[in-house]
Amino acid sequence: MKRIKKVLVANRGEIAVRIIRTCKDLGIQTVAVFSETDRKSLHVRMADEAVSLNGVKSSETYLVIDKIIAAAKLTGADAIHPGYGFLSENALFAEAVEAAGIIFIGPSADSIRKMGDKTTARKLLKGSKVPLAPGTEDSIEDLTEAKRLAAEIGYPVLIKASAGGGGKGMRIVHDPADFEKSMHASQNEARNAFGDSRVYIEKYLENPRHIEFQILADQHGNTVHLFERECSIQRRHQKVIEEAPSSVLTPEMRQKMGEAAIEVAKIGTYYGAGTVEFLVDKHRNFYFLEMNTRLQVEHPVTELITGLDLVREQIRIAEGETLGFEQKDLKINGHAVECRVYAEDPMNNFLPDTGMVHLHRVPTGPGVRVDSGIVDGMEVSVHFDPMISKLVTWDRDRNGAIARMCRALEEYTLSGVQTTLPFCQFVMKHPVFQSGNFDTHFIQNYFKPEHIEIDDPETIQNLAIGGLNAIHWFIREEKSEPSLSGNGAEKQGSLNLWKVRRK
Amino acid sequence: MKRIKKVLVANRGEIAVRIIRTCKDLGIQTVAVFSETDRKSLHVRMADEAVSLNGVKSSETYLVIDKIIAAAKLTGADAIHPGYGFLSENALFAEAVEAAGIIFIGPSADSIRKMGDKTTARKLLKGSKVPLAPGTEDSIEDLTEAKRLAAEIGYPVLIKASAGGGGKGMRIVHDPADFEKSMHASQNEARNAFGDSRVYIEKYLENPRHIEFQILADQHGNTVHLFERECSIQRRHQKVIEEAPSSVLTPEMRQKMGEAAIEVAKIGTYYGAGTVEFLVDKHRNFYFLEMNTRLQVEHPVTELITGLDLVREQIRIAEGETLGFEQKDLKINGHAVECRVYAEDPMNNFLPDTGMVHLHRVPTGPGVRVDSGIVDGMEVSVHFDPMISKLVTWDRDRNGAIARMCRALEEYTLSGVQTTLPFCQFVMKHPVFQSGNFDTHFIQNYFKPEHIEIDDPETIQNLAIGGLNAIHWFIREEKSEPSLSGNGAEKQGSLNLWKVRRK
Amino acid sequence: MKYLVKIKDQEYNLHVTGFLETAENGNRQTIDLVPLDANRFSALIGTKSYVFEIYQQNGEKFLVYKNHTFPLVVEDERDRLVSHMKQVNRETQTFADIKAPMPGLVSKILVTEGGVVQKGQTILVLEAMKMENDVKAPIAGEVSRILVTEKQNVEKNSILMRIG
Amino acid sequence: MKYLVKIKDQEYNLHVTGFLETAENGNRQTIDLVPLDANRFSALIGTKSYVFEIYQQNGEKFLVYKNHTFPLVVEDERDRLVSHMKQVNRETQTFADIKAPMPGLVSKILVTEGGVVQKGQTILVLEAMKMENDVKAPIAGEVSRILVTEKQNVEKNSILMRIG
Repeated sequence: MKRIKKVLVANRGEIAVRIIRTCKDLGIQTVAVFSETDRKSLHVRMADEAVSLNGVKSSETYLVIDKIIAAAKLTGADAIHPGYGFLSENALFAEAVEAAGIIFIGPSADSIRKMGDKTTARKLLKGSKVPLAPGTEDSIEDLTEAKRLAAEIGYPVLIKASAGGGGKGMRIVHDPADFEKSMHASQNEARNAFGDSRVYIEKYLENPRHIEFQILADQHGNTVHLFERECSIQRRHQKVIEEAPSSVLTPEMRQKMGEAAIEVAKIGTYYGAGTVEFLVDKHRNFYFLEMNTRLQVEHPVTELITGLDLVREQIRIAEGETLGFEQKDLKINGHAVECRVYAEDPMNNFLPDTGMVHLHRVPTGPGVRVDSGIVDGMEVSVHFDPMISKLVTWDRDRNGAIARMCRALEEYTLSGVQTTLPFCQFVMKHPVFQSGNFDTHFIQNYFKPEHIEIDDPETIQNLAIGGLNAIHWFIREEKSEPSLSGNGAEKQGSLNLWKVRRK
Repeated sequence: MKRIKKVLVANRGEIAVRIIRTCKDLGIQTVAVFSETDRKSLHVRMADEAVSLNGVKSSETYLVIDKIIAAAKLTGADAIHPGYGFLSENALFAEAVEAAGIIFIGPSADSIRKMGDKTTARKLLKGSKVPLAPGTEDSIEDLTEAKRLAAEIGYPVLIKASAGGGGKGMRIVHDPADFEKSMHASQNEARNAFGDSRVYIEKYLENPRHIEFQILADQHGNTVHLFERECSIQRRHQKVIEEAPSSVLTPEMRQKMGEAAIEVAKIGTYYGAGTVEFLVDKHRNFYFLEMNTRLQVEHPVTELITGLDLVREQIRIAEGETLGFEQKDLKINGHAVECRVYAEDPMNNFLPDTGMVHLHRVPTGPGVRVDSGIVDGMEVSVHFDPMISKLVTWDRDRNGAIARMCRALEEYTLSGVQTTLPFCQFVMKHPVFQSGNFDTHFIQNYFKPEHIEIDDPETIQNLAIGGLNAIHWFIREEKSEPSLSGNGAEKQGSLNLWKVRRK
Repeated sequence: MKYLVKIKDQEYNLHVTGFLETAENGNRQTIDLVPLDANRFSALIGTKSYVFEIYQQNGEKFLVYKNHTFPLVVEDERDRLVSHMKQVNRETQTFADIKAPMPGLVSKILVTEGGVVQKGQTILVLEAMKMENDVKAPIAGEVSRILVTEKQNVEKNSILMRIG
Repeated sequence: MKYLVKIKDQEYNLHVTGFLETAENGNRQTIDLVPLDANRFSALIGTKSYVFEIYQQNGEKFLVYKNHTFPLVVEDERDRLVSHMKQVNRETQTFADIKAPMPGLVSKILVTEGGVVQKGQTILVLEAMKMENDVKAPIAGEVSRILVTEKQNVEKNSILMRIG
C-alpha cells in the first residue's frame, strides 16, 4: 500500500478548497492549479503549492489534461484529485494520470467508461435486478430515428447528454413539435459543456423525486452505501437544495434502493466514491437514472449524517486501503440540508450574475458548515459556474436542520452580486417543503419572485428611515471633509456611496 | 407551560451571539443589550432589537441588574438569558428577574445560592456520596485563622474565591511564607471580578486533571449528565483547550463520576444546565471541585458529541418542559476539541493585547464550528475579557478532531492583535497532548515561547523574498500615484503600509 | 430638510430634523446609525436593529437588507422642484452640458461632433474608481461640442460635451 | 536595487532585479505577488504558495505568516550608508530637526522650549490616519525651538521642532 504524500487538485472553487482541507487533515501536501482569473482564489492561497495553467477559460486550463499532468510532475505530486466537473469523469484523463505514474483519486478509467456513460451503463444493467426507466439504449445522432424512438417511448420524453451531469444538455419534450429544437439545443449544450454532443432519450416521469445513493467501494471488492440524498428541489434541472435522509423513504425502500445502488457499483467493478441516481415516481417505484463516477457537489449532507469524510475515504481507497467498516456499522445520525448559493438573480428567472464580491461573511455556530471558494474581493466571472458556496446545516431532526438553515441563510452576508440566498429562504419556509411531500416540479409549481419579498410595513418604513439617514451620512462625510482625499486611503472601512458596483 | 416569545440576552460577545442563534432557530425574538463600546458588535447587529445600557465598563452596564430589567420591560421580553460571567451566577439577579414577571433562563435563585457558592456547596455535599477534597468549609476572612487552617490541610494549598469561577482569584501556595501575599491578592482579585472578596482554602492536588460533567435537569425532577469535558490545559488557572470525551476516563469511571454529578445536582434541587467540576488525581481518585450554575464557555464540545443544543435545552427547561430523553438514550458520538482564541501574546507570557481587529476570517469546512462575537473593524478593548472566539472541531475519533483543529488553526486569519492561535497549534502538535496523558501543568511543563516559532529555512527565506517584494509594491504604488489621495478611498481593498496598527 | 423616500412601492415624507433625528408626520424619532464596512450600516430605530447596505449603480440607489435588494429613491425639496421644472421645461429644453459626475479618465467617446443622439444613449465612458461608468445623453439632440479627448483625465463637474 | 533583509535572525542579501524578480547570490527567481486585502499578499515563489501580511508599527516592519509575527528589517544600500554614517557621527551630532513623518494634526506637545529631552523620549503626538503617533527625540539635548502649536495641522516633512 502506497501512502499518498502530495495531491494535486485539478479543480477550482469550493471543491478544490474542500479537498485541500482534508489533505491537510491527513498531513498530505497540496498543489493547486489555476486559471489566470483565479490567481487570488482561496484554493491557490490555501494550497502548499500552486501552478498557473496559463489561460483563462476552462478549455485552456482546467480541461487541459497535459497541463495538469505537467503541473503534477513539476511539483512531484504523487496523486491527482479531480473534484467534480471538468475532467472528473473523463476516462482519458484517468488513464493519462495513471500512465504518468500518478495515482488517480477516483474510479478506474474502465469504470468511468462503463458507468459514466449513461447509455453504456443502461446496457450493462439490463437484465440485472436494477430497475430501468424506458429509454434508448444507445446515444443517438440521427434526428428522424430519435423522433421515432421518442414516439415509441411515449411523450413526455427527456433528452439527456450521454457524457454529462448536472442537468447540462437536458431537455424535457412534451410535444413532438418541439422535439427537433430541443434535440439541437441539447446537443449544443452537451458539446459546450463536455466536448461530447451525444444525447439519449428516456421516458420522462411525472412528479418524480430525485433520490440518489452515495456508495463507497474499496479496491478489494467491499462496497457499502451511505444512504440516500434527496435532490428534488431543482431549477433548470439543476439541484439547488439537497438533504439527507429523504423524508419519503421507508426503511424497506431504503434497503432495496441501497442494495440496487451497490449492485450498480458491483456491475461497474467500481471503486472509490460514487453516486447512483434514481427517480422515484408517485407510486414509489424507483428507476435507475445514472451513475456519477465522482464526488458530488452535495456530498456534505452525507458526511453530516454519517460522520464520514468522503474525501478522506476517497484518498484511503486510492491508496489501496480496505474500507474500515461494513454496511451494518453505518447508521443515519440526524438530518442534514444543503443550500447551494449561486450568483443568480431569483427575481429575474435565476439569471446568472457576475461581478466583484465586496463582502463575504459566512454564518457559523451550532450545526452550520459552509464550503466556499470565494472571499472578499474576488470576481464571480462569466468563465465558470456561478456557484459561490454550499451552506449545510445539521440537527437531530429535519425540522431542526431546516430551522438552522433559515437562521444561517439570514446570517449569510454577500455583497456585490445577486444570489439565490433569498430563494433558499423561501423554500425553507414553504409549508410544502417543510411537509417533505414535494417533487422535482416544486419550483415551477410554487415559486414566484414576489413570494420572496419582504413586505412587513414596519420593516419597510424603518428601512426608508435608515436608508435616508445613511445617505445623509454619506453627504455629511463628503461635505465635512472636502479633502477627505488626503488620508482617505488610510481610513479603515471607509465608505463611499458613489464607488460601488458595476455589472 | 408558557412558550417563551422574546429573550433578552444579558451578555455580550460570542456567548450573546450563540444564544441569539438558538433563539432564531426556535423562532424566538431576541433583544441585545450593549455597552457603548459594543455598539457595533455582532450581538447588537444580529438581535431583532437592541438597547443601550449607557455606559462603558461592565460595572456600569452588563452588571447593572436594574438596567437589564428595564431593557427587558421596554422591549417586552418575557425571558432573560444571562449567558456566562456577568450576572449569570448572581442569585439576586435571578430573583429580580422573576420578581419582574420575567422567566430567568437558568436555575432557581435558591440553587444558585446553594451550589454557586463553593463553601455552601461543600457543606451541603458533606455526608453524601460525592467525594470532597480536604479544605475549609467556610469562607475565611481572618489571616491568622486562614494560615492555621492551611497548615492543617497541608501545603500545597489552593486559595479560591467563593463567588467566582474561571480561575479568577485563585492562588496556589506552596510555601507558608507566601501565604499572606497570596491571600491578599486572591481577595483583591475576587473583589474586582465578582464584587465579593470571600475566599476559601483547599488542598492542592498535584498533577491533577480537571474533568467536569455537564448536567441537564428539568423542573420535574429528571436529571441526566451529558458526559464529561476534559479541561486540563490551562494557563493562569484558566482553561484554554477543552475536549470531550476525556482520554483517561474508563466507562466505569465515567459512570461513577456521572452519577456523582447527578447527585450534586439533586442535592442542589437543580434545574437547567449546569456543570459539576472534578479534579482527578494521578491515582484516578476524583474530588468535587465546584458547580457552575450556568452554561459554560466550553459547552460546544458537549454539543458536538451529543448532538444536543444546550441553549435550546435551557430554554425548553425554562418553559417548564420535561427532558425528552433519559440517561440511557444518550451516547457519545465521536470526539470534539475546543480552542479558545484569546487576544493574548503567547510569546510574551500571555499578556492580553488590545487593538482593532482588521480582519477576522474564520475557518470552516468539515467538522469545524466557530463561535465568535467579533468581526472586522471591532476593537478588542481593555474593558472586557480578551476571548475573541472559540474554535471547535469534531471527528469520529480524537486524532481526527485534533488533525482538523490543526487545519482550522492554520486557516484562521486574524489581523490586528496577537492571539493564542499559534499557541493552540503548539498544543495540538505536542506528543504529550496527542498521547492524552497530561495534567493541568501541561503549559508550565512543556511550553516555551520559542517552541511555537516557525523555522523551516526555505519558508524563512521565501518570507524574506516575499516581504521585500511586498514592501517594494508599497513603494511603487506610492511613487506612481503621488495623488493616490484623490481616489484612494475608492480603491477596493487598497493598501497602505504606513497606516496600520497601533497599541 | 424634507425628503420623499420611495421604497418598495411605499412613499414616506420624512423630515430630517437634526443629526440622526427624523420625523414623519410630526413624530420625531432618534436613529442610532453607525457605519460598518463596505457601505453597510447598523441602524437602531426605536429598539429595532437593522443592518443594511447602501449602494449606487448607474445613478440609482439600492438598499440591501437580509440579502434582499430594494431600489431606493430619495428626493429632497430641491430635487422635487428640479424634477418639476424639468417636466415643465422638457419640451423647451434645447441644450445640455454634460458634466463629469466624478473625477476620472475618459476611456471612450462614443459620439462625434455633429452627430445626433437619442435621450438615454451612452455617449461617453468614464473610467473612475476602477470602473467604467456610462455617461448618457440627458436629452436628444445634436452633439454641438466635444471638449475632451479619449485618455484625458477630468475633474468632477468639468464639462465634457454639449448637446443641442 | 540591493537589499539586506533580516528576518528571524537570518540575513539575506537580495537583489531586486526587475518587476517582481529577485536574485540571491546570482540565482534569479520570479515572484508572483498579488495584493489581497488589509495589507495581505499572496506570493508564489517557485511553486510555493504563501499568504502573509505586512504592517508597520512605530517605524518597525512586521510580517505575519500563519498567525506568527516576524519582525522584518529591510535596508537598501542608502540605508546602510546612512546607518553607517550615523554611527560615525553619533558622538558629534549636536542638533536635530524633528520633521513630521506624515501629514497630520499635532495633538500634544510634551516638551517646552528650553527643556531637556532624552534620546527616545516622546516629545510630540501627531494624530494622523485616526491614530496617535508618538514622535520621539532622535538625540538627547535641549529643545531649542518649537515651531508648531497643539491642534495645528502639519504637512509631511514640515519641521516641528529642533533639539540641540
